[in-house]
Amino acid sequence: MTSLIFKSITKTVSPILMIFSLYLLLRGHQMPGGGFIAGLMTSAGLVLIYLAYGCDFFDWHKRSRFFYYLFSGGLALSFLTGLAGLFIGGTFLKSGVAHVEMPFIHESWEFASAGIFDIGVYLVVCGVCVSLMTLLGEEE
Amino acid sequence: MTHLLVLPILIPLGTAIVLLLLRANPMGRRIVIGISGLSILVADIVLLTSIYQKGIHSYQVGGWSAPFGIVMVGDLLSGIMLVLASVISLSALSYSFGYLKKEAQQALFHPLFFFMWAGTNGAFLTGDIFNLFVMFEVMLMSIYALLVMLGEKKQIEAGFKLISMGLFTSALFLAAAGGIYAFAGTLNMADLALKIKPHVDHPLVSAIAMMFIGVFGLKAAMMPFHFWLPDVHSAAPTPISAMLSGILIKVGVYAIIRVFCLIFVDLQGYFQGFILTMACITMFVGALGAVAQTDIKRLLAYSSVSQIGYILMGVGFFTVGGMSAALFYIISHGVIKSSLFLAAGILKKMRGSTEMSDHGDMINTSPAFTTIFFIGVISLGGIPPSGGFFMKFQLIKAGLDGAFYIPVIVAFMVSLMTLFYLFRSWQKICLSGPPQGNPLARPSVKLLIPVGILAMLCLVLGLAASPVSGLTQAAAEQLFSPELYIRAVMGAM
Amino acid sequence: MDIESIRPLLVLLVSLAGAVLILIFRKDPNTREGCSLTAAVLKCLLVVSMVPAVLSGKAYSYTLLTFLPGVSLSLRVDALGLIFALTASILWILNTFYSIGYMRAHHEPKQTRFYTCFALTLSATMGVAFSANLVTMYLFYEILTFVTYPLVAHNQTKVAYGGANKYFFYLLGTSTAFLLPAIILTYSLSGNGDFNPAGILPPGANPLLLMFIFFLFLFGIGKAAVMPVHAWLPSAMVAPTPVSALLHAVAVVNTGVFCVLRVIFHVFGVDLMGTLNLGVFVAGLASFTILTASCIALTRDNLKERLAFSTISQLSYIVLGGALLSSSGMAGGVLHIANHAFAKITLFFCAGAIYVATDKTKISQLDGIGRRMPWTMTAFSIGTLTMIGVPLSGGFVSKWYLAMGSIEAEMGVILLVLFSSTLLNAAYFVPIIYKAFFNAPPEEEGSHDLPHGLAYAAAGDKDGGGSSLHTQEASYFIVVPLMVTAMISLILGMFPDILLGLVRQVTG
Amino acid sequence: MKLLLPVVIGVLFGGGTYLMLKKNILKLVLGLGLISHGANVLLISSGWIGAGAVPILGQDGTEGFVDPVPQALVLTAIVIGFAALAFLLVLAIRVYRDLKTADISEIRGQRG
Repeated sequence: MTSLIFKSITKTVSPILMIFSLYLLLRGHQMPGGGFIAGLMTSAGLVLIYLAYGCDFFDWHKRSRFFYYLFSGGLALSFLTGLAGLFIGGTFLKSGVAHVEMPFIHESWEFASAGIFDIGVYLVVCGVCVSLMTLLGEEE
Repeated sequence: MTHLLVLPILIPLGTAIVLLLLRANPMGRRIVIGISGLSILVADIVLLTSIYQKGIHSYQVGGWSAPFGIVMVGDLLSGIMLVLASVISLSALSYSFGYLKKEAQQALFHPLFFFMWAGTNGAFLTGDIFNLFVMFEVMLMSIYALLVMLGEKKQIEAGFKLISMGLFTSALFLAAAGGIYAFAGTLNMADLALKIKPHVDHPLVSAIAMMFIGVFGLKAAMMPFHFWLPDVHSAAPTPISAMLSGILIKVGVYAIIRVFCLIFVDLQGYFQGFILTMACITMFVGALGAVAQTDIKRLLAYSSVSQIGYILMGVGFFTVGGMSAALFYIISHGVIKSSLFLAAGILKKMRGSTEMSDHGDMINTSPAFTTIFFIGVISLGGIPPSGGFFMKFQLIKAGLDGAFYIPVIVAFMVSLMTLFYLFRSWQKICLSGPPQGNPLARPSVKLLIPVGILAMLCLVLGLAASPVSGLTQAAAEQLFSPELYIRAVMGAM
Repeated sequence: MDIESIRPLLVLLVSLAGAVLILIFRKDPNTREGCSLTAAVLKCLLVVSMVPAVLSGKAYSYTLLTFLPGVSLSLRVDALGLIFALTASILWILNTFYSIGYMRAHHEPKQTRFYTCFALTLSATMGVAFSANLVTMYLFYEILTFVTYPLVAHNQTKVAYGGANKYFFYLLGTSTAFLLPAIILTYSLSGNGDFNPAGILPPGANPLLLMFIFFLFLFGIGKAAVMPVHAWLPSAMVAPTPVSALLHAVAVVNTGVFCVLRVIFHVFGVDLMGTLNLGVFVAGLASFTILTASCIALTRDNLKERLAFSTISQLSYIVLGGALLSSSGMAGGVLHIANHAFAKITLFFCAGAIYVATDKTKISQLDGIGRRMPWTMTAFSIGTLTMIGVPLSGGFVSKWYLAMGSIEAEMGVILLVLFSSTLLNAAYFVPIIYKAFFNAPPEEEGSHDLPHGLAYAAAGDKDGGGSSLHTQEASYFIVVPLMVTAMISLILGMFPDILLGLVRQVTG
Repeated sequence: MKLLLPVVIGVLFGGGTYLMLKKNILKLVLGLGLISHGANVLLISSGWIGAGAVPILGQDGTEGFVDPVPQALVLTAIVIGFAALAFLLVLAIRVYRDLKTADISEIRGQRG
């Protein structure tokens, strides 16, 4: 698999995948997309790198703790967002929306607490996928 | 609007996340587990009393009103199951500190345990078919991980069996949910009850009901689907075995009760014969399997299959008395069986095996263990003054009152077999001469205390049968007037 | 008529507290046995203190707690229960003395467990005696099985466990498979289970169902050892003698027949029994048991086994008394509970004494034993007199009433059964006495001047009993109780009025 | 077009069952995967009303959209199925490594 072609393609494709995944994450509130799909997309990019360069490239084994906390932190973020609804005066998972006038571009952007929730999901998916990959790839 | 209803889900969920983050801090984890474990128990009890006093509670998650949003409903049945779950979970948790020696194991075990707890509580509280599916999966996913956590060969194999079974059930569940959504256009159980009522003669409705029996029967290990249970329950780490037999198979029974007392109320008579037949076969086959076992954990697992048959029998009577008896049975069996499993775990810790022939002479090694095990045995055997006597007494009486003579006769035959295999195992483990090999070490007090507390609870259930059966009676009456439930959910529209 | 009083509960608690104290003082045997005796005496006094009120037709009652609606743990002391309780509590004192002698002479291990279970057994027995409803009775009935199990398996050998397991599974199996359904059916039919002289089952119910319930009761109460379910009794003989005495005279079998009488008198009621014609069935079954068990007893050479079959046969007298459904017959049955208990405990005490002093268990070895152990064998003879039913002994009185009862009930055949069983009883007991007093001791034993057997030596050293070289009695702890029980047995025969007052309360 | 979804569902379930009956452990996993996808499609089909538009806010009217609920549900179901399948794969590899065989009948060696 680690042919030159594959490596070169990976070099080009994986950054695009990452950026696309961010796009998916941010548009997720109103349009198709969201944390889960974005997380999978990011993971797909990471898988490509993994397949092309092996796990030494990012030194994933040594960073397993990082991914563990990525996963736990994402979970905590989503949970806290849900919990916030409870304290703001609604119910659990109650979403809040704020419209903020952006400086310089003079547009009103919509920020929803669901977005933070999505970021949490994104982190969880990334963490899980990478952990899974290292776990499965360990044997070779 | 009270948030009490979501606390039994939120506290364990939050705890699990905190425990994940506290991986490197064992002391902190212990404190968190202690505090939140107790607070879940308190929340459950407060919720139960509140339901008892004020009637059915409902809660719209995210503020979307029923039938569009996710709705949580707490009636007496859910309340009882929640309290039972927290009692058993707390004992299993405290037991796990003595059972899992390595810190790394505990760091993995406890978050997963709380996830499982959250899933279980969620399944009891949800008022929506699809959410039930999600909560089931949260619970099952944690069980998968917990089951294979220690990495023993037996556990991996059992895990493979369980996950294959689980995936298949999920697909079936989804298909059933899809079917019912296509038919009624809603997944909210209260709404479904209203929408299905006029079309109860439609063949699709019975087909879907049958699918639900299959799905929940698989989870509850009802007869043709019992094959996975003995492997899984005997292979799991002991605190998880206790949870599995004590509370998690009852989630399946709970779902059957919920579905048939709410959505398919008018199909009760239609399915009664089927459920009763299956219940009889389940208890008989389970007991037959248990008689043949030489391994104490497998014996207890088969016994769980058989006891599920008893519970289903009580449900299958579809009378208030039968339902009340079944609920009482769920409670006492949960307490008894988890205490027995935890006791079996002590044996495993002592000699590294659960084969009965590897043990013996416990009466001289540890009279405390012998007594605790004995209490479990007489309770499950249905001998007074334990709670087990009253669970059988009420069940049989309900059967006789409803003139279901054949199930009652089967129940009696099976209860004789139950007594036989339980006492035989007790005698082999506690009374027979000392086993070959190393002299027995005394079981650690850390493990004995939670088991002892559960054993005491078995006796308390017998002496305090009156308030408990009053509660189950009230719960059963509530179940047989589904309009209360529907009003509590839909009234908030 | 009922007096709300905590006294019945106290009776139960005294022996329970005794058991706890015995456990606490397990390190100091003398204090431990002191606790046992104190509890026994206290309990006996408490039971006796209830006699006057019950004689005047009142009953003590106490409800401890309610399990389910209509199912409560409640105690009620009526005449029938009181007779049983009196017998058991008096015998406990004597049996405790005897156990002290026996257990110490034998250097038995695990004596604390023994005394604890003994005390618990008495609590359970009192519970059965004073139970006010079926569930309470069932509860204490099962507890009795559990707490006697360690006693029967006391030796902890394979044989002991074998016997104990048979004992256990018979009693537990019958009670779970038959007694429990009977009780639940009764509750299901009548809505409650409180004992009532008029019967609690509705007379209008399906007669076949009622008969079915009755037979469930009869065979479910395995402790009464009616013939198909008698096999546990001989196999429980593996236990030490004080335990056998407990099983046969104080607690277990008496509980069985007591429960049968309860069911006949207070669950079905005499009228319902009569309309269902159940009396005839039961009388037939009891007669069969009486004769068959006596015949089997003839063939046994082991003294304790012969006594065990004798018990089976004697118990059926009591069941027979209940089944006759006539007031004299019932009186005979109830009287025989006490008479049989005192006589049978004497016989078992004697068997134990012989074993302690000479290590002999077989009847064929008993030649001339009466000369070496005159007191013991005299008491033994008195015991057999009651078993046979010779006038002036207690057995005569109960047999007299039974005979009267069978005439009242117009069942003349029963008379024949009574006569032939008397002959059979004589046939298996008289040879023992003959051997003991009139046969010469075997040669080798006669030539020995020194005490025979280690057990005797131990007993002599430790307790200073049996000081004479010619008479080799066991220690005073053993001989005195057996003399006392023999005396009581005689007194009951000579002055039956002592119990008849209570018995009349039962039969109305 | 109306026939397409039932056919797809049928093929997925049928193929899944066929694979599950094979002895190879990996085929069992794949079969389970197919079946769970079949169930997902079944769920989707319960809300399918012909050629409806994407149910997204911002358009006018409420006519002509497909039912959004099954789509939300199926998303959840996919996530769950994904996780369970991943777990099963990990276990399958573990089983393979422990037993040195991919034959299912070898795993069932336990007393049943």
